[in-house]
Amino acid sequence: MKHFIPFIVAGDPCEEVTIDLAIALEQTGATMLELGVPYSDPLADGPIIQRAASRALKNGMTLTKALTLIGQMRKKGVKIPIIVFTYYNPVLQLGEERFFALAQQNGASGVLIPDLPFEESEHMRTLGETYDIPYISLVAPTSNERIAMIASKAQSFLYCVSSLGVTGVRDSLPTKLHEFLQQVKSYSRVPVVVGFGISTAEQVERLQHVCDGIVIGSAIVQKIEQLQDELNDVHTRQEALRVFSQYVASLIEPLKMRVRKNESETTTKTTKTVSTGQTD
Amino acid sequence: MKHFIPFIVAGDPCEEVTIDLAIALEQTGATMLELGVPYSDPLADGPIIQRAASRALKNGMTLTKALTLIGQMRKKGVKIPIIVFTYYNPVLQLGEERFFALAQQNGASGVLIPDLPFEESEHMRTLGETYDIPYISLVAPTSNERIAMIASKAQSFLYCVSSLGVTGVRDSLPTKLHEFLQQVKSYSRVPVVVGFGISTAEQVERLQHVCDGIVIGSAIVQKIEQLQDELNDVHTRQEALRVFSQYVASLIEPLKMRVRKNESETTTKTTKTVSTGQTD
Amino acid sequence: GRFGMFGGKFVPETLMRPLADIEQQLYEALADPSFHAEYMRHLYEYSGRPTALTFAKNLTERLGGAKMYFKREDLNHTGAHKINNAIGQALLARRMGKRKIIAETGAGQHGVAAATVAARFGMECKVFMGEEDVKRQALNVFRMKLLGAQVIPVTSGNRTLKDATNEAIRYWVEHCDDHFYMIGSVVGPHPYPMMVREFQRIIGEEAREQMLKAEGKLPHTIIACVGGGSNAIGMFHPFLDDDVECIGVEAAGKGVHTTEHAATITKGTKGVIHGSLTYVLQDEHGQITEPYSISAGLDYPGVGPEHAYLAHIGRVRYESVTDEEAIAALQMTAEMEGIIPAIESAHALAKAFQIAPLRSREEIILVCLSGRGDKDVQTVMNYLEGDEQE
Amino acid sequence: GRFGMFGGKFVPETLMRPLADIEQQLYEALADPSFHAEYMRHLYEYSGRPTALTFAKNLTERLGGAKMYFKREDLNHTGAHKINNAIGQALLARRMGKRKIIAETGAGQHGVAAATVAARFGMECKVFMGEEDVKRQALNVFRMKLLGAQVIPVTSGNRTLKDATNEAIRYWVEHCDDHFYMIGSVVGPHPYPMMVREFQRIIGEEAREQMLKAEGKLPHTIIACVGGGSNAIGMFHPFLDDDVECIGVEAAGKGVHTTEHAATITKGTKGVIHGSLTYVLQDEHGQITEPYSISAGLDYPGVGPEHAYLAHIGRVRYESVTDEEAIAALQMTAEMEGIIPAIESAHALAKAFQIAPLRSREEIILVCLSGRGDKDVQTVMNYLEGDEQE
Repeated sequence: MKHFIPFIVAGDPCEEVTIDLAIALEQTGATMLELGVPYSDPLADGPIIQRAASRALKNGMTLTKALTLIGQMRKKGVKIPIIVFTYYNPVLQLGEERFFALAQQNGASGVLIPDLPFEESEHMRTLGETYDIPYISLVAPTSNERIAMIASKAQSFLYCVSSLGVTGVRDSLPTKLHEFLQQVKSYSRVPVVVGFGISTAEQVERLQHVCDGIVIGSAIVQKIEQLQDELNDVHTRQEALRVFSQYVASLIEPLKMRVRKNESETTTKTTKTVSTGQTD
Repeated sequence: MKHFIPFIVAGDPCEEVTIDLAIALEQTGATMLELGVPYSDPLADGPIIQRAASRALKNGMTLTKALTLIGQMRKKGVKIPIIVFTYYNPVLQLGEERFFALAQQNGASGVLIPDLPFEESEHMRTLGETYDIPYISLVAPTSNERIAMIASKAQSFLYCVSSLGVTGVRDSLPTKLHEFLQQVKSYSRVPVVVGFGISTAEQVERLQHVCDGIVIGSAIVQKIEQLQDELNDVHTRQEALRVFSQYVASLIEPLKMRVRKNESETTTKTTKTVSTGQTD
Repeated sequence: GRFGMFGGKFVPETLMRPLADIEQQLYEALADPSFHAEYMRHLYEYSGRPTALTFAKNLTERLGGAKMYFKREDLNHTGAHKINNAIGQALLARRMGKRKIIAETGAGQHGVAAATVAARFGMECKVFMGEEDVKRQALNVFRMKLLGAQVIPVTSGNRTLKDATNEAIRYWVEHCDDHFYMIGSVVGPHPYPMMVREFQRIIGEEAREQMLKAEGKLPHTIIACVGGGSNAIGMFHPFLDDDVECIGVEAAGKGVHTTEHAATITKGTKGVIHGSLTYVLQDEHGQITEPYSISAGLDYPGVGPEHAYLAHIGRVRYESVTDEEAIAALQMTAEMEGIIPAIESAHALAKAFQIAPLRSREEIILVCLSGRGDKDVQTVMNYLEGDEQE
Repeated sequence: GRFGMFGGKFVPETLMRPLADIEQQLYEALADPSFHAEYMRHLYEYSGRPTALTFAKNLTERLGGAKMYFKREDLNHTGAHKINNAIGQALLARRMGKRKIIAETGAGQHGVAAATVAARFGMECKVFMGEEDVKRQALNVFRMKLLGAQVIPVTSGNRTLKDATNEAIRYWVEHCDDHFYMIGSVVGPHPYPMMVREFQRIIGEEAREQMLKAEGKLPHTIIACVGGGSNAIGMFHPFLDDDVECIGVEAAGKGVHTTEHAATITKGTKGVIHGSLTYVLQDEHGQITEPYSISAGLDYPGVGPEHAYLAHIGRVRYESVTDEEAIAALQMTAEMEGIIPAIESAHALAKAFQIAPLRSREEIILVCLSGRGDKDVQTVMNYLEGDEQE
């Protein structure tokens, strides 16, 4: 450890660039990738990711296309596990089995559905096992006595929501976060990662000691938004990707120091807990 | 007989012209004059007289001034009886006694209050007798069994309202009007005049056989309205008064023929029934 | 047809007989239990009576004095007490065989009530409305048209309520054989002030019963706004023989010391308006002056003759409340009790809020919340945003 | 938390515990006679219940078939059935010690109801409203502000109701420790659909009793409009075990064969919206589509999961009515009965007018007149004058 799990939205700013961003993130030190499927009603997301989803939807992104995009990433050599982050409704329309089949076929490594809590996800979890595509559960600061229940069925890793609220950059994280993470770790048989609101190297530094990985979404998506024109233009894309990687590297500087220290350990743990799901 | 009783509004289009109009009307054959006092809320009047009242009010006309105007008419030689037509509220504010005193002092010959029906007018009728300024009562097509009661207390003459409605020019008069006038005459000890809506020589011709006099208001006031600019301008006033007189003469042509026939009789009856009230 | 020296029938002779007919039929109707039963049935099954009596808990606690109760006439169909009277008069018109209704309206409240009952009772309805008001109240005009009424813009005078009333009377004079004139307040010639009172008494009768049920005693003070004064008379009348203080609240507009107010009893003098002898706002020559209030329903230069009488004999006290005080009371009622009152009713509320803190916690103040404020939201918004109302 | 396969709690994990808390406290409250007594007291003394049952005599005679009765939810305080639920949820929030209310609103009706009860119960209130709706409904926004609520314009998505609801949920996720989310219809995650139904059952319970009193028998057919469907569930539920035909009427907008409608059950497919599995208007990729109806209250791409269930098992029939038919029914009801219904309710009326002539004179159709049309007069005016609504 520790995991660095960046989040980007499929199709933002366009399909081709999403692949380039995945490659850049892997090169910069991502140990896993969360690929968001854009949705019309993303009620767990803050404004930054909402805007990214809007851009992607305008580009015609769909759940099927997003899964295909994973296949393309694999073809382009992306090796790190890729977690599909999608709302439930597109999965329901595609069909749950068909979703897993497509995910498997395209080399997805896990699925995370923010609006499908434990009680509603039994069928998905079963299918996840069947297709060997772990269904990632979330725990939140309000989960309390639910933590044990959720942890007992956790597949691959547990995703801790750092604070009440939706995704987004936050100036500060809750004071009780460490306590919460300790509590989750005490129940969990799988690694515990934390996300929602983590957007600075300082926060990364503080959190790395109490979890097994860190998800960074809005901060990265915001940087993509800032660079979108340059990323879309083939003439400026490489430079923009360099700027992007530099920014990401700066965010995870505290982790990298550890990563270098614990490189072998981390690699081993990752492959153990999350199938890369590559089928090709 | 028959009486021709024109109606004009005090102060329309201005005080000076009102006097000139009175003189012109007397010369044209009026046997009495109804002088309207302008009022803010003339609910017995149609739009033509409402507009005349508005013009007069803008010129600062009041009940007191209107009474003074009668005095001025007398000074200028107007001899025919002048009936003050006023709504009740200005009288109430001036004071009923003071009103009669001023009316007497200025040579008014009678008073007619369209919104003070028989039941509300006892005090005014008594004062009318005291000051020898008859209080003129109205009867309407709806009066029915009230006619006998009103007629029994009538002073000077009875004013028959020709039809349901307010003052104004009407294309036709009710078919039952003759019947109604006959009924009133059967109860009345005093002459019966008819007004409201009479505006053409044809109507005058038809009515003269069934009443003792005819009031013409809106048609005359409308002519004044048409001529107001010329009447207000001293250079064109005389010509405008000539046009006015010509119009009035044409209206009462049918009456004049009778007037010429019965001249002596009419004069006698008028002085008997309506005091000219001249005090100077 | 008199309340002491006030009231009467100051109308053209043409209307004396129609008024006598109405009077006679009204007395017969009021003495006829089946008429009363039908009136009550329509109030209950159509207009939603009885209206609630609401304890204003938050305001009572905030003001720290007397307990305040609101009689919720705002919960009536069409949003105010006006419908009580409109139903009564429509039933009387039907009894008299008249199927054509004439009504006057200022802001449109009585016009809507008249149009409503005309629709419900299958009658024709003509509503006279000043041209200025037609422009300002386009939505209410459309509402009346939806209800099937004909709205007739009045272009005489200042083109507002007073002129609309004059014009309605003029039209009635001409069409009294088959039209029934439905007056919206306790004004006009006898028997209207008495008739409208009888059709609004239900407010006070219900409130009395509800008050006794809720508190086991009568209120110490009853407060209602007074324009023409129909909600106030309806509320006060059933309590006049009791030891209950009654306060009528007139619109002081921009202040009774300015010329822009509608405080007829406070500042007016005896005069005749719309067929009735009462207090009137007028100049020294007896010309009726244009009143002013932010509340269209109180913006009337006369007042019901029975109020003039009750003021004269001292049975009811009449006070006044400015635009500013009324708007503040409206805001306070909205914020503290979740009720947006009509600006008219807010005048009564403002007075209640002034008085409540001076009274003991054992006392009860009953306020007639005569109508809802939905119709006034635009006016309040303009006022608070500093736009001048015309 | 399910109605057959429909319903559930499709929400972020963060909300699972707050939902469980609400569920537990709701069950306790519903089992507590003092809670019910207080709920009823506020309905009666504040909102003016029971609402009337009005026999639509003129329309019945005109259509020549079944007798039509209207349950008059328009007579409630704030003008619609929404207040029943808002009072219930406010009492529950207070019981849970929460003094901050979140609500979403489209045209503003539920927002006004929420702001109203927040004022009455001394609570803070934040109302989320799409920025487009904020512009279109400036008066309702001001009304909410008068009631002391904070209106938060939502700039995400299409800036209308769906997005306002998303944003309200997002805010709730962040503030669930001290805020109570007051949902306005029988939608959202369990226990909301069940809770709102329980707080709207009063409609059907009262109507049932009134119907038996008026006619000595139950109606043969009950008709109510369905957007989220709270008035319909409230009306239907107490009759579901009886041999009574129930018809829910969705908004067909410009026609169910066009893309501009809000006929969720008629044309939608199973999906998840705002935490609940139900019928949803969506594209083949599971993206929720923007619905359309002239009626803001029916302009919702989902429907209460219990309706989805009742449709699925065939207990309730769901049909649809176009803008044009609804407006015609609104006009007819105004002109014939003196009642201007909300455009929402006019959808139910339109269906009733289609059915009544086909039924015998012995049959009874009961229509839920869910709200008054005052709020819609501008829309109807624009529609009839040919101006396109946005």
